[in-house]
Order: sequence, then structure tokens, then C-alpha cells
Amino acid sequence: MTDAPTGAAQAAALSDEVIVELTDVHAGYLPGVNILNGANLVARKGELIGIIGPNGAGKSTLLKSIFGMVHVRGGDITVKGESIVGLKADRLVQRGVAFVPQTNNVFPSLTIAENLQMGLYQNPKIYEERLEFVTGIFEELGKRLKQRAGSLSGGERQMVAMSRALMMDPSVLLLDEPSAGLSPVRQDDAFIRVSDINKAGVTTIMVEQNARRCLQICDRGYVLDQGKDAYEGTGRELLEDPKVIGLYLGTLGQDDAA
Amino acid sequence: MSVTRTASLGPLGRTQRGGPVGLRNPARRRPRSGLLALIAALASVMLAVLIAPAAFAAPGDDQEKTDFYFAGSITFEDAPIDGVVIGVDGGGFTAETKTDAEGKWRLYVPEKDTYRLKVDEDTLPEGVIIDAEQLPPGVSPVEGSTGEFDAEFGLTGTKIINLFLGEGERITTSFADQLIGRTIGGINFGLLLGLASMGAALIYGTTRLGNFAHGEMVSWGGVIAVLCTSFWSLPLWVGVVAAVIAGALLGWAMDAGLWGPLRKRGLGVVQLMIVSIGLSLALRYVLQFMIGGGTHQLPGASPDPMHFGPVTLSYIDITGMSISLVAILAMAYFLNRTRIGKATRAISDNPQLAAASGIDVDRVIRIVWIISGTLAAMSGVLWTYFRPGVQWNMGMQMLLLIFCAITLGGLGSAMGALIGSLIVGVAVEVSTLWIPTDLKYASALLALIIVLLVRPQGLFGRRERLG
Amino acid sequence: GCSSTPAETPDGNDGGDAKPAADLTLKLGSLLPVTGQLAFLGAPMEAGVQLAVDQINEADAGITVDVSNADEGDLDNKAYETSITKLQGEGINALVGAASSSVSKLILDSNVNAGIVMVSPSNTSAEFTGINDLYFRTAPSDNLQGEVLANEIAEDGATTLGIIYQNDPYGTGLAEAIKNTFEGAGGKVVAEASYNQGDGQFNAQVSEIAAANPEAVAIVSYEQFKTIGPLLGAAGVDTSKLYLVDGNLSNYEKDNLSINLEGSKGTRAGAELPDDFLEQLNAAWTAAGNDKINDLTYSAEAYDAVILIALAALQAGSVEGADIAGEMVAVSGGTEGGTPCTTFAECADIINGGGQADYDGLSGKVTFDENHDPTGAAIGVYQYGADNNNTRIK
Amino acid sequence: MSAENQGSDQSQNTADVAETPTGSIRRPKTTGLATGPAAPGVPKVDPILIVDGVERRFGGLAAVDIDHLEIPRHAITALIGPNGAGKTTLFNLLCGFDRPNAGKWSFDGRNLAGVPSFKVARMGQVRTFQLTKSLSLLSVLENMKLGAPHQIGEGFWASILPFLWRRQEAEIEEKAKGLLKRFKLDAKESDFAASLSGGQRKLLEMARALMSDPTLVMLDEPMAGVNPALTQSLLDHILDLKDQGMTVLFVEHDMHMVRHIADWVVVMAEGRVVAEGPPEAVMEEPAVVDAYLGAHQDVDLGAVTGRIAVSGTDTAAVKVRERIEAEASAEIEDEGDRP
Amino acid sequence: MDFGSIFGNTLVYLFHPVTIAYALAATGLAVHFGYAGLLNFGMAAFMAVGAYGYAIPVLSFGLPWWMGMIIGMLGGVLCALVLGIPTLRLRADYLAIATIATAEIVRLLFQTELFKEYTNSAGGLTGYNQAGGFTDMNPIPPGTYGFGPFTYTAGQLWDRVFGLIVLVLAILLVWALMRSPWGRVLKGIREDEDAVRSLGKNVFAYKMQALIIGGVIGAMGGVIFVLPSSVQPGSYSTSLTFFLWTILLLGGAATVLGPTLGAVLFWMVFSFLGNLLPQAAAAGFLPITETQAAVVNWIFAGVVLMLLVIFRPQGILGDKREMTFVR
Ligand SMILES: Nc1ncnc2c1ncn2[C@@H]1O[C@H](COP(=O)(O)OP(=O)(O)OP(=O)(O)O)[C@@H](O)[C@H]1O
Ligand SMILES: Nc1ncnc2c1ncn2[C@@H]1O[C@H](COP(=O)(O)OP(=O)(O)OP(=O)(O)O)[C@@H](O)[C@H]1O
Ligand SMILES: [Mg+2]
Ligand SMILES: [Mg+2]
Repeated sequence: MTDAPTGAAQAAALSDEVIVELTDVHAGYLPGVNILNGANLVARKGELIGIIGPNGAGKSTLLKSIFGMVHVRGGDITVKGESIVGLKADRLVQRGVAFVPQTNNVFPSLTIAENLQMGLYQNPKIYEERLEFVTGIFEELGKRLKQRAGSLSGGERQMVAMSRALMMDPSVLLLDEPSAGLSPVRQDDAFIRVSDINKAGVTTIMVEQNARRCLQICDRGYVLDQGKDAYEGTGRELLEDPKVIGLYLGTLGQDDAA
Repeated sequence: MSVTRTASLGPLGRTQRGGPVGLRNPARRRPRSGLLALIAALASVMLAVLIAPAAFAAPGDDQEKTDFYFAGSITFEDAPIDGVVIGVDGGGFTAETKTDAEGKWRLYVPEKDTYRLKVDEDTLPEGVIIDAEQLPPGVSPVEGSTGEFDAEFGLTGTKIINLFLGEGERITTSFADQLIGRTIGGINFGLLLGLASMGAALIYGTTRLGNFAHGEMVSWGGVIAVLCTSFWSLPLWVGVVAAVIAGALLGWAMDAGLWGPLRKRGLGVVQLMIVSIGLSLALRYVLQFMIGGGTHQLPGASPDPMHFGPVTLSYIDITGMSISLVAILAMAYFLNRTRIGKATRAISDNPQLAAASGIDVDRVIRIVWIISGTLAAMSGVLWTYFRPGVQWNMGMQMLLLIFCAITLGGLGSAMGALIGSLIVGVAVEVSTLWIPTDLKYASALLALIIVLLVRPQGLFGRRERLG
Repeated sequence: GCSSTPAETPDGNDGGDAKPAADLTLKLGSLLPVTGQLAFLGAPMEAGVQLAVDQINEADAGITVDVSNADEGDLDNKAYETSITKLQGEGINALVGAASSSVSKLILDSNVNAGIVMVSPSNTSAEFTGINDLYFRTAPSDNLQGEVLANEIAEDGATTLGIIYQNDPYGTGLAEAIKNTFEGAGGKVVAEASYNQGDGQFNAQVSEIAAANPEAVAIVSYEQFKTIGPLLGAAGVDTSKLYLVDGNLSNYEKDNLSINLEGSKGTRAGAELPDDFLEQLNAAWTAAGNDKINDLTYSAEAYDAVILIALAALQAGSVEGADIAGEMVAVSGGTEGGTPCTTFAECADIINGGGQADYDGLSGKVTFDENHDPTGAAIGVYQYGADNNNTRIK
Repeated sequence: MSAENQGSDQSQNTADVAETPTGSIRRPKTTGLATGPAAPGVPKVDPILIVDGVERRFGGLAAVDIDHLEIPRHAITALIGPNGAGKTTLFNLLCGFDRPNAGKWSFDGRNLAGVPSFKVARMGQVRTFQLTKSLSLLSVLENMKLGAPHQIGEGFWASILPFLWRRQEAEIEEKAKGLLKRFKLDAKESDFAASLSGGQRKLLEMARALMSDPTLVMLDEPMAGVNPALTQSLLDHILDLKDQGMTVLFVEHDMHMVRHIADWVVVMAEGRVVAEGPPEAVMEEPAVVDAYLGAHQDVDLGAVTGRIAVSGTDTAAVKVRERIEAEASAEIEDEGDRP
Repeated sequence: MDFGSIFGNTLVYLFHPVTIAYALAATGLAVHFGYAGLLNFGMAAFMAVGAYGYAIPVLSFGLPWWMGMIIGMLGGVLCALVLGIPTLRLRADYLAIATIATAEIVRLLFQTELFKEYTNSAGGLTGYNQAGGFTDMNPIPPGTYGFGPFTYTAGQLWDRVFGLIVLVLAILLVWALMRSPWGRVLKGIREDEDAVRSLGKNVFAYKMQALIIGGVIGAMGGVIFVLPSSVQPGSYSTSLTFFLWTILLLGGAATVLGPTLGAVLFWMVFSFLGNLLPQAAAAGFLPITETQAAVVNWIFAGVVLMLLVIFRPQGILGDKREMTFVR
């Protein structure tokens, strides 16, 4: 039912401009312990990149290292051709990079509206306009703008987190497990929206444990294991690679989807 | 101001027994006849006229002076009685004197011993006697007589025996008036405290740092003002402006020189708290180094108060209260409505995420420190006028109350800091109507604990949800 | 090097001139507040110590005093803790201090253990009466001062009195003495309000007093008067009927007080201080590079304490703490037969001449009784003029 | 335990499962749990947890409002429902972490209303948290050990006397290590729990809850963020535990997992139980599909989003895609487009 | 400058009743904060209760000294209960302020004139060691012992030895407790009490037990503190608590020996500065007078305390790794 060549063709059709590039990145939290051991990744303009891998592989660490939240000890990270190693997070935001962390991704004591406002802290003028866009995706939020994010359910928080990042109309979007905790219908919506946003030209890098869904919409995917990119390929190639299935995707989804 | 007339003072200062004690007791002695009274009155008038020159001389001038004397004054219904005859007798020595126009008398005696004193009750006004029961403690009445008693010297060579006869009148403030007056005073104090608390609450609300050096930031304002005015004799307004600017500078310097770098090092809040304790110690003694250990007054401190019913306020109080209120409300607006204000709360929740949202965390925190320093310095100047006086450790003296206030209101809440401060202020001022004054701060602290018992998150705090 | 040998002073004995009789070097420590809540008290006392030491050393009467100052601090910063260790480490024989009765009590045992004689210039509480053989004080007793002040208030005709006092042994003791005497004279104390040391504001206390509307108000405080005084004025209390005590009887001319104290009175122990006493103090004090002082509170007591210690050492011919303590009563005139003298040089001459001196100091005759309390102190009564300075009237 | 349950539990081969970590065999479901036709509130043959009229309001919002609900014993029950349906809130209430405005509930026949959370856990009803709660500055192993119940050494006086608790401690440690291996956390055993990744925390949370051998374990989205391959092997573990007599109640949005292991499914929406029944049946209910599962459940998202060509026969995908495009394209075109 | 005396006076604090008393109190605080995560800013109250609990029974009721000490420790238990019942349910930062407040109330109650009969209000208490009291129990024959800066009379040695015995016992107790499952639960509570609750542990009871244990150790610290001196309400101000916290963090919060090490270091730093600066000023190395040096001393002390915490935030014995995760 899938049609791999089409996907590949589409990827090829994208511009070749490299937006995000990690070359041989080494990074870690504790002194002397590297979590990323020479990770490489390329995201070209308009690409939707999926990253999958086992728990603790370093996927979140990879995103955090792009966003300057982890000490990068070796290698280089460039965004739009410029090295951004050591740059503060708010500078990256100025360059149009948005990030949804995996955990602690909302401001609990702020209301939903304020959380969203924080999303476009640097450009508050377009609030109304963007709010409409975001609440179009997650209608639930629109109705409870005054509720404090700390009292939201897990899924609702996730929606707020996504929305916050989408508020600022980024040119590069980093998503760490955006679908976790969302109900199936919202998950699908989220994937579709991410895909749509990406199609509109936003380079997107997405970490997902909902690997099948993720790879279905990705242009290219990376499998990260033990801090290194173990596999790379188009979403379809990875989806069908038996090794990837055996080690990372499992067969549960396969059975049911079939 | 409502004025109460009290029968508080009896003749000899003890009125608990009720009624106009010390007045001649009809059961014990009948009033004299009209004739005698007339004579007595005439005599006293004549006497007064005759000895008028002597009245200008000090009491006791009629005697040979020694190192030891009895003295006192005699009044009836608050008016001095002139010409009362008092005699002393003991150790073979006797002497007599009369009270002067001020009701004063003095009797020198040759040595420190027990003497018997006798007031000639006939020279007292009509119907007045000296009730033995009402004599001061330590003066023992002689059995079977009135107006006669034994008195002894204490450690010194002087023994005073005042006889305040008749119903005294003392105007005291009624309880209700005291309550009102003190409540207003408490609000005044509370607003001042609120101004100081705002800064601490702001720092806490942004960085989760309980800044124990905040007291010194308050003192700093007062110290700069006093340096400018008292030490360098600059006009007051210069001092005040300088204090506020210096407050902002201190806030800036603290963040730029200390807290900013420490944030980069990733110290935990408890570690930072201990650092702030060290800083508080260092700063406090820097201030002592600057102005010494004494108290200094700013020009114009404690001007004449204005009276509004039971409430007395000076224009400084009113100015201070207005400034506090405006500043506090402005802060509340800043925190809840402006972008940076919201950013402070966002940073408090999660600095990393705040940075990831494009907030320049360091810059916002810098601004917060500057605002906090400014507010603290302003409250320092007001505190200087409120107390009044500048002292190197005056900020530390209110630190606990500041913490008490912001916790009571709910940590991190601007409105909470204001309400908490008012509660603390009123508790401190009003509670001593019931409890000893040396426990006045305990009342504020107790208020905190009671509030936390009922609302563990403080008045304006919110509980986090679970799961 | 902390063991205590008196002769250990590296260069204390320049020993140029010939010395009469003995040749003693007294290691004297002073533990007075330079920091902390009582910091304002420290300088006058330190100056008193310095002046006395200078005079003793100048007199060259067979005893040299090698003084070492340490900071008493307060109970909050606990400076006394390391200071006393330091002084003991230096092997002092005698100590002038502490100023605060709490600190005196805290260090007493360890000083006694180390055989140091202690003379406090400002402990007034009755609790120190006979507390230890090695403990003396030159401050007048609360009871005496309280009685003088209360008599003064009563004699001025006040029927009612309000008292604001510090809740510490000094304040409570004095307040109680004032109250007892005043009520014993037929007056009534209608309001009492105490505050704790370190309190920042006194509004509730002043309100309490003002509400009772007493004719006179006694303020038993230290420097806090500078804050309490104006508050009393603002609360409508008659500031010409305030009564102050030795802790706060200062000249307030330069203090910008905003109230006029004219007519108010206060008490302080001792004869009227010589006119030039302040100048002498400042001369001694500023010689060491310190800022000038304006205040004399307890400086005479500190001065007397040093002179007495030196005289006792001279009389004993020894600088051991116990020996000094043994002669303290005698040189103060507590035993019969002493020849009165008023300066160190004078007294030292008597002692060196084989006689017995009876030192009558600036803070009074300071005659120690068997409990080591000073007796015979004359309490002076002072009155404020329009310039907020006080002059002695009795 | 009902007779039907026992009948259906037999044909089960654990050895098979262990061999193939990714291709586990579907085990037969426990059936015959309810006494009547599947409908909200239907009584169970052998309920372990009975909820009656429990209501929890936050301001105007009724987060939980359940008339009657029974959870069957020795079975795996899935609690599903849209975000904000009140699932976590219900968990909080049932475990004593929150107090309802009204209602009562019982566990194993014992009334739980007003019972503090720790006592609930001691009775054998243990939960995990959706937003994980790891004990950051304790090692992973210590986290696990803390999960063990009835430890002698946790008493104050006994703790000073190691000989009283050493043996038990050794047993606990062994068990903890076994579980950690199973949950692929053995390599992190001595690291601080704070250094775990998001998914690893979920795993730890679950493993820790299992340390206490609970009668009823309540898992709040246990597999969100866990790698699918690992999920699969863990599901077998849960099934094993069920076979050993444990009851499981879990919240999950991963429908594969629900289909795979749940014997019974309860659907919540807006605080109420809107449907319950065996998984296949419930997931076909139109209301559930509409509000919760969505139309794309079984459709390749690549097709929906137009990333892969859709063959004409795949009508579902075509329809969905058309709808989506109609709804969204307008917005995205004028707002999402960047110059 | 006489470095011999400077170092001598500094070394004195290696073995000193004050060091021991502070070490005890800080050990108690380690149980509270280091292990149980209770932000107890009321440690001064425990010391006060210990001290008064020891002195009042001896002075007012004529009980023997050891009864006094037991009552002092019971005072610690009581104080823990009084402090804990209202405050233990609070969030950590609220707890900190509530405990400060409670401790101040306790101090003010000891200081007020209301209970003068027993507490002697601000005058404090003395004389509880005399006449059949603790001093008379001294088993050490009179004489001087030791060498150099460590020279003691029998009485001084007795104070120290007794204090040291108590300290060692307390450290052993804490060590035993913290390596047990009980200690594990406590540490769990420090990290997340809800998680521990969900595992079936009675969090409140554990917190209370910890508060009591730490409180009793702190109260014992209070007793040792007053053995060679006197009970003064002013000693128990918040600055005492602050100093104890500094000590705790200097040594390492969740360590057994850290508090003791911290106490030694703390007092040695204070003493060193207090000796060095006036001498340096007198010798002309600093452009200040000796009097000013006393003030500058405190500025330095504050700065040094800051620096110690800044450059060794986990404390001397603490685990550096922990600092990566603190917030
Ligand atoms: N403390 C609170 N204050 C206000 N509203 C709350 C509070 N707690 C929960 N809610 C609301 O109650 C509803 C139910 O929340 P709950 O967490 O139970 O949802 P859930 O079913 O677990 O959702 P999810 O699948 O997203 O985790 C949500 O809409 C949430 O916003
Ligand atoms: N703050 C931290 N300090 C130390 N180590 C950490 C920290 N965060 C993560 N690690 C370690 O780094 C490794 C990678 O973590 P990371 O969060 O990047 O994993 P991940 O691939 O995102 O996993 P998951 O899918 O579970 O989220 C893990 O082994 C984890 O233990
Ligand atoms: Mg991750
Ligand atoms: Mg939930």
C-alpha cells in the first residue's frame, strides 16, 4: 500500500540548502560521560526528519544539543550554515528555531494564554493571528485560555507545548515526542499538522516513539542508538527494513494496521 | 479623637478600690463647722499673701541643708495645695514646713533613718483627709491616726512622698480609639513593608531565591540617603534620588557580579540561599563600616502629626503610604499584565523552557534585580522616616517580617505580598493591645503559621495538581 | 604560642627609665562591642580604656599595661566567641568587658577557668552581685540609679509615669527600680512597654505609652532613644518631661532629633566629668587612627575599670588574675584605711610608697563591697537645655 | 475468580513468548467478565474495584462524574478516553491523592473513601504517575528498592539493627535487579534517577510499582514515550503478571497496546464512563471512534498527508485526505507559508 | 604579625565545645535537610529548647543534671512535634519560612518577661552546672592537660570529652540510620514525597521521625553549647540557624561527617579572620584601624562563606554529581 519511490522523489525535489547539520557531535551531561558519540544529521530546507531509537539512545540529547541546553564537547552544529555551538537559546529563537522539549514543556503557573504568549515573546504583535491558527489545531485550548497550565491533563499539556512552539511561526521546528500523551485522534491530527506545516516550508526535526506514524510522514528518518546514527534513510525505507522493525519498531503496530 | 475621662487616679495613686477614695470619709469624721472653714479659708488666703515672696523660693529653703531630705508635693483634685503643714520627727530631731504654691515641700533631716511625718490635716482643704490605706507602699501609717506615717530612706538620701488627694483626672485614649489608631498605624507599616516585600517577592518569583540579603538592600537606601544629607550635607531631594539610583545600581551590581555568574555555574537554590546569607553578613558590615554603629536622622524626620479623629499621621506617613501603594499596584500590574512580568513568572517555572521560548532569561532577571533594588531602596528611605532613623542593621530588623509577609500572601504572588504585608503590619501594631509589647513580632509570626495551617499555599498561592 | 606567661610580650617593655618598686607588665584585654547591635556603645568605652592605659603607661609607676582589644559583637554575630579565645590565647590577666550582660555570662566560666579577672563597665543587673570572685563591675547598680531617677520624677510632681524599657537585664532591672521607687513615692506607673534588643521599630510601644497619657515618661534604653524620642514627640508626649538613663543620656545637639528635649532630665553615675574629658578621650582615641567620638556613655566606667585593675595589680605586686582580684576591693576603698586619691599617678605613688590607695574615679567613688558591686557612686542628675545638650543639675 | 476465566486462561505458553521478543504471540483474552451486556456501569462477575457516584469538580468543570463502575479482578482493563476526560483525575481519587466532592468506592471489599494514599498503596493498590515521579538523587536501584513493601528495615528502631533486615534487603535487591533487566534499565542501575531519559523514567516508574507485587496495579499511560520494541516485550511481562493473579488497570492512548492486552475496555469522556466492553467491540462503537480514535486509525498517514501516492482503491485514505485538505489548506496557505 | 598565635587560636576550634555543639546541631540539620529534605530554618529553636530544657529543671525544680539533659532531649521531641504538626504538610519553601517563624516565636517566648520566673527572660540562666551538677560529675582529676593551644583544665576537658562522646554517638546513629532502608525512605521523601506515598510509605510519619531525631540531636547540641557557658535567649536568633546552614552546606548536606567537618571549618575560618585582620591592621598591612578591622572582619567572613559555598557547592564531602541535578 505504500509507494516508496514517490517519497524519495519528493525528498529529492526539495532544495538542497542545508538548514541544520550536525557533524560528529559529542555531547553529554556529566563530566567524562558522553551521551552523543559522533552523531551526524542533516536537515535540508523543507525537510521533515524523523528520529527514532530506543529509550536512552540520546534523541532528546541531540535536540537539546542543537538548542544549546547540553554542553557540546566535540563536533559542530550549524543552522543555516552558521555554527551555533554555545549560542544561548533565545538567540536561536531569534533565528527562527522553535523547540518543544520532551518533559517539563509548559509553564505550570501561567495560564494557557500566557503560555502561548511566551511562545512569541520576541514578536508579540502577531498574537491574535497565530492564536487563531493554533486553536484551529487544538480546539480544546481555545475554550480554556484562562486555565493555568499546571492544572491541565497530560495530553492537554502536550497540546499547549506544541502550540507554544507553533505560535512563533518558526522556520525550523524541533519536536521531542510531540504525540506522547495525545489521544489517537489528536495524535493523527498532530502528525498531519506537522506534515502540513512542514510542507509549507518549515524544516522540521521530530523525535518520536510513535515510530510508525512518524516514519509514515517523514521525508527521511534517522535511527539513533547509543548516541550515534545507526540507520538513515527515507521514512519508507526504514519502515520496511526488517532490522529496524526487529530492533526498534516492534511488530505490534504492524499486526493491527494490517 | 475621643477623650475619656477616667477616675484612674485616686489620692495616692491607687484607685482600684473604686470611688473617690481619700476624700474625707463621713463615717469617720464630720465636716467642720462653717465658721471654722471660713477662718481656715481666710487664713490660707492671708497666708498666701503674706508668704508670697517665700513661695518663689525653693522648698526647703527655710531649713539648714543636709544630705538627706524628705520631699513631696500635695495636690487635691490635680490642683496643688498651698500651705499644708508637714512635720517630721525622729531621732530627737523635729522640723516643720509648709507646702508652697506648687504644693511642694521639703524637709531636711540630719541622718538616714526612719522618721515620722505628720501632715496637719487641718491645713488641708475642707473635708479632705489622708486615708492611711492609700499611702504609697513602703510608707507605714501610724496606728490610730490619719495624716501621720513613718517613712524610711532607700538607697539614696532622698525620699519623696507625694500625696495626690481627691479624684484625679487623666485623659486616656479609649480602647476603640486605640484600635483605630493602631490599625491605621499598622496599615502604614504594612504598606511600607509591602514595598520592601515586593522586591523580595519579585526575586523569589523569578529565580526562586529566598534572598536573605534583601534586608541590606533596604538599609542601603537609607544609608545612601543619610550619607548624602548628614555626612555630605546635600539637600534632601538629592539624597532621596541618590538612594533610589543607588538601589537600582546595587540590584544591578549584585546580579551582574554575583547572581548572574552563579546561575551559570548552576548552583541550587539552597546553595544560593546560603550565599545570600553570606552576602547579607558582608553587606551589613559594609554598611556599618560606612556609617558606624549609631543611629542617624534624616532631615525633617517626624514632623508634627496631623490629627484625624483618633488617627495621627504626619505628611510623611501619608506620602509614604501613597508611594508604597502606587509602587505596589504598579508592580502588580507589571507582573500580571506586561510581557516582562509574565516572563518573570515563566522563568520562575522553568528557566530552560523560558529560554527556549525566546526569553532572554539573563536580561529579564537583571531587570528584576534592578527593580527589586530600586523598590528596596525606596522602602529603605521610607523605613528611615517611619522608624525614624537610619541604622546599619535596620533592614535586617525587618527581614523576617518581609519573609513572613510574602509567605503569608503566597510565595511569588504580588497581590499576596501586599495583603501579607498589611496583615503583618496590623498584627504587629494591634496585637499589643492584648499581649506584652516584647512579643509583638511573635504575633505576626503566629499569624503566618495560622494562615499556613488553614491554607498551606498561602492566601494567594495555588496548589499544584498531581500526576 | 598561646600559653600564658605575662613576660611574653615581645616588645612591650621598652624599659628605658628606672622603675620604682615593682616592674610589672599587665596583659589587659578589652572585650567591647565594635560590631553588632551594641556597636554604638563600643567606641566611648574603648576610648576610656585607651585613655586609662595611656595614662598608666605614661605614669611609669612600675606597671605597664599591654592592652589588646577584641570585638565583643553581640549574641547574633557571636563575635565574642572567637574574640575571647583570642584574648585568652594571648594570655591576658584581666579583662575589661563585656558590655552586654548576656555576653558576660556566656564568657564568665571560661574566663574563670583561665584565671582572668573580669571588670565590666556596663553590667548593671543585680544578677551579677557576688557571681564570682573574679568578677567586678564599675557600673552603678540599677537600684541606685533607678531610685535617683524615680525620685527626680516624683519630686518634679509627676503623678503618672510611663516607662519604655529594653527587655534585657539592664532595662528590666532599671525599669523595675524606677517603678518601685516611683510608686513608693505616691505616683503611679500607668504604662510599661518593653522592646527587645534588635527590634527595628517601636511604634506599638510608643502607642501604648501615649494612650495612657502619663505625665512623665522614662526611657530605659541605649541609643534607641534616638528613634523612640522623636516617636514620642510625634505621638503627642510632652518631650520636656522625658527621663533618660545612663544608657541614653547623651548630647543630642548634633543628632537632628526633631524634638526639643528642653526640661527633660536624665541620670548618670559619677561626679560631673571634667570638661576636657571628652577631649582627652578623643586625643587618646584618635591617636590610634579612630574617628572622633561625641558620646561618653560608659566611658568613665571603662576608664575606672582599667585604673582599678592596674592599681590592684600594683598593690598585689603581681599580674595574676586571682592576685589582682584579691586587691580590687582594697584599692577601690572597700577596706578601711585607704588614702583617697583620684588619678592613677596619685594612687600609684601611694602604693609605691607602701600605703594603701583608695581610688575615687570618674564614675563615682567606686568602692567595691564584698559582692564586688560598686557602692558610693554618686548618681548625677542632668537636665537638657534648648540645644538638646544636657548639663548637670545635681 | 469466575469459572469462565479459568477456562480461557489455559492455552498459554510463556516459553514461546520469551524467545521472540518482537513477534509475540497473541494470548487469549480473559472473557466473561461482565454479568450482563456491555454497557456503562455493568456489574462484573468478580469486581476488585467498585466506584459509586464519584464526582470531582474543579470550579465549573466536572472532571470526574461516575455513577457506577466496576473493575474486574484478574483481568487487564484499559481506561481510554480523549485528553482531559478525567482519567488521571480518577486515578488520583481512587488512590487517595485527591478528594472527591462526592461518592464512595471500595477496593477488594474495603471502603476507600477518606483513606490516605499510602494506606491505599499498602492494601495492594499501587499506581504510577503520568508525569513521572522519579526520586532524582537516588540511584535507579534505590528507587526500585523503595518500591518493596513490608520492609523490616523501614521501621525506625529496626533500622538501627542491620541484622534484622539484611536478608530481606538482599532478596529485594535481587528482585529489583531482575525487574531492571526486564525493563532494560540494568545498565543504569547505579546512576541517579535524575539522569534517565524521558522514556526510561516511565519504565522505572512502572518497574518500581511492580516491586510491591500489587493486587491491583494502576498504570497511567505506562508506554507513552517507551520504544515500541521494548513496549512489546513489556506487555508480555504484564500478561505474565496477570497470569500470576494480578489485576491491571491502565490508561493508554496506544491502541495497539490496548487491543493487544486489554481484556476489558472502559471509555471515559468528559468525566463520565461512556462505554465499556471487550476491546474489539468497544473500539468499533461509532461514538468512540468519532470522539477518540479518529478516522485515520488504520490509514497510512503518508497517504493522508499526500506524501505517498494513494492507490485509487484506498478510498478511506482518499476521503480523509480530501476532508483534511478542505479544512486546513486555507489556513495554512495564508498563515503557514513563509516567503 | 604573630602567626603562631593566629594559627594557635584557629586550631583551638578543632576541639572546642562550641564546635562540638554546632557540629551536633548541624548533624541534626543534616537529618532534616540533607536526608529528609525538610527545609528547617528553625534549628535555633531546637538548640534553645535543649538548653532551656536542661537548665530549667535543674534550676527551678532541683532535678539532677542528667534528668535535665533527658528533659532537654525530650524538649527536642516536643519541639519537633509542635513544629512538625502544623508545618510538615507545607511545601518546602513555605516550610522554611514557617520554621523560621516558629523558631523566632520560641525565642521570643523564652525572652519575654511573661515567664520570667522560669526563664529569667532576657537575663538568661546560669548556675545550672554547679553544686552536684554536671561539673561535679567530672571524672577527670583536677590539673591541666594537653599542650600548646590544646591546653585544658580538668573542667574544660570534661566539657569537651562529654561533648565529643555525644557527638560520636549522634554521628553513629545517623550513619546507622542512613544506610538502612529507613534512611532510603527518607531520601525518597526528599526527592518526591508523592512518589513515596504512592509506594505505601507513611510520609508524614517518616518526616516526623526525622524531625524528631534531628531535633533531639540539635537539642543535645544546645545542651553541649551551654555546658561551659550560660543560657541566653539572644543566642538563639535566626543567625544561629543561618550559621548552622552554612556549616551544613560547607561540609556536605547529605553526609554523615560533613556537618562536623563544616563546624570545624566554620569556626576556624571565623577565628582565623578574627585574629588575622586586627593584627594585620595593627601591623599596618591594611589601611584601617584595629577597630575598623573588627568590622572588616565580618565583611571578610561573609565573603569567605560565600566563596566556600560558591566554589564547593556540594560541600567538602558532598557528591559533585548531585550538583548537576539540583534546581
Ligand atoms: N487542579 C485542577 N484544576 C482545574 N482543572 C483541573 C485540575 N485537575 C484537572 N483538571 C481538569 O480536569 C480534566 C481532567 O483531567 P485529567 O488529567 O484527569 O485528564 P486525563 O483523562 O488524564 O487526560 P490525558 O489523557 O490528557 O492525560 C482536564 O480538563 C483538566 O484540565
Ligand atoms: N540530565 C541528564 N544528566 C545525565 N544524564 C542524562 C541526563 N539526561 C539524560 N541522560 C542520559 O543520557 C542518555 C540519553 O538520554 P536522552 O534523554 O537523550 O534519551 P532519549 O533518546 O531521548 O530517550 P527517550 O526516548 O527515553 O526519551 C540516557 O542514557 C540518559 O540516562
Ligand atoms: Mg527523549
Ligand atoms: Mg492523564
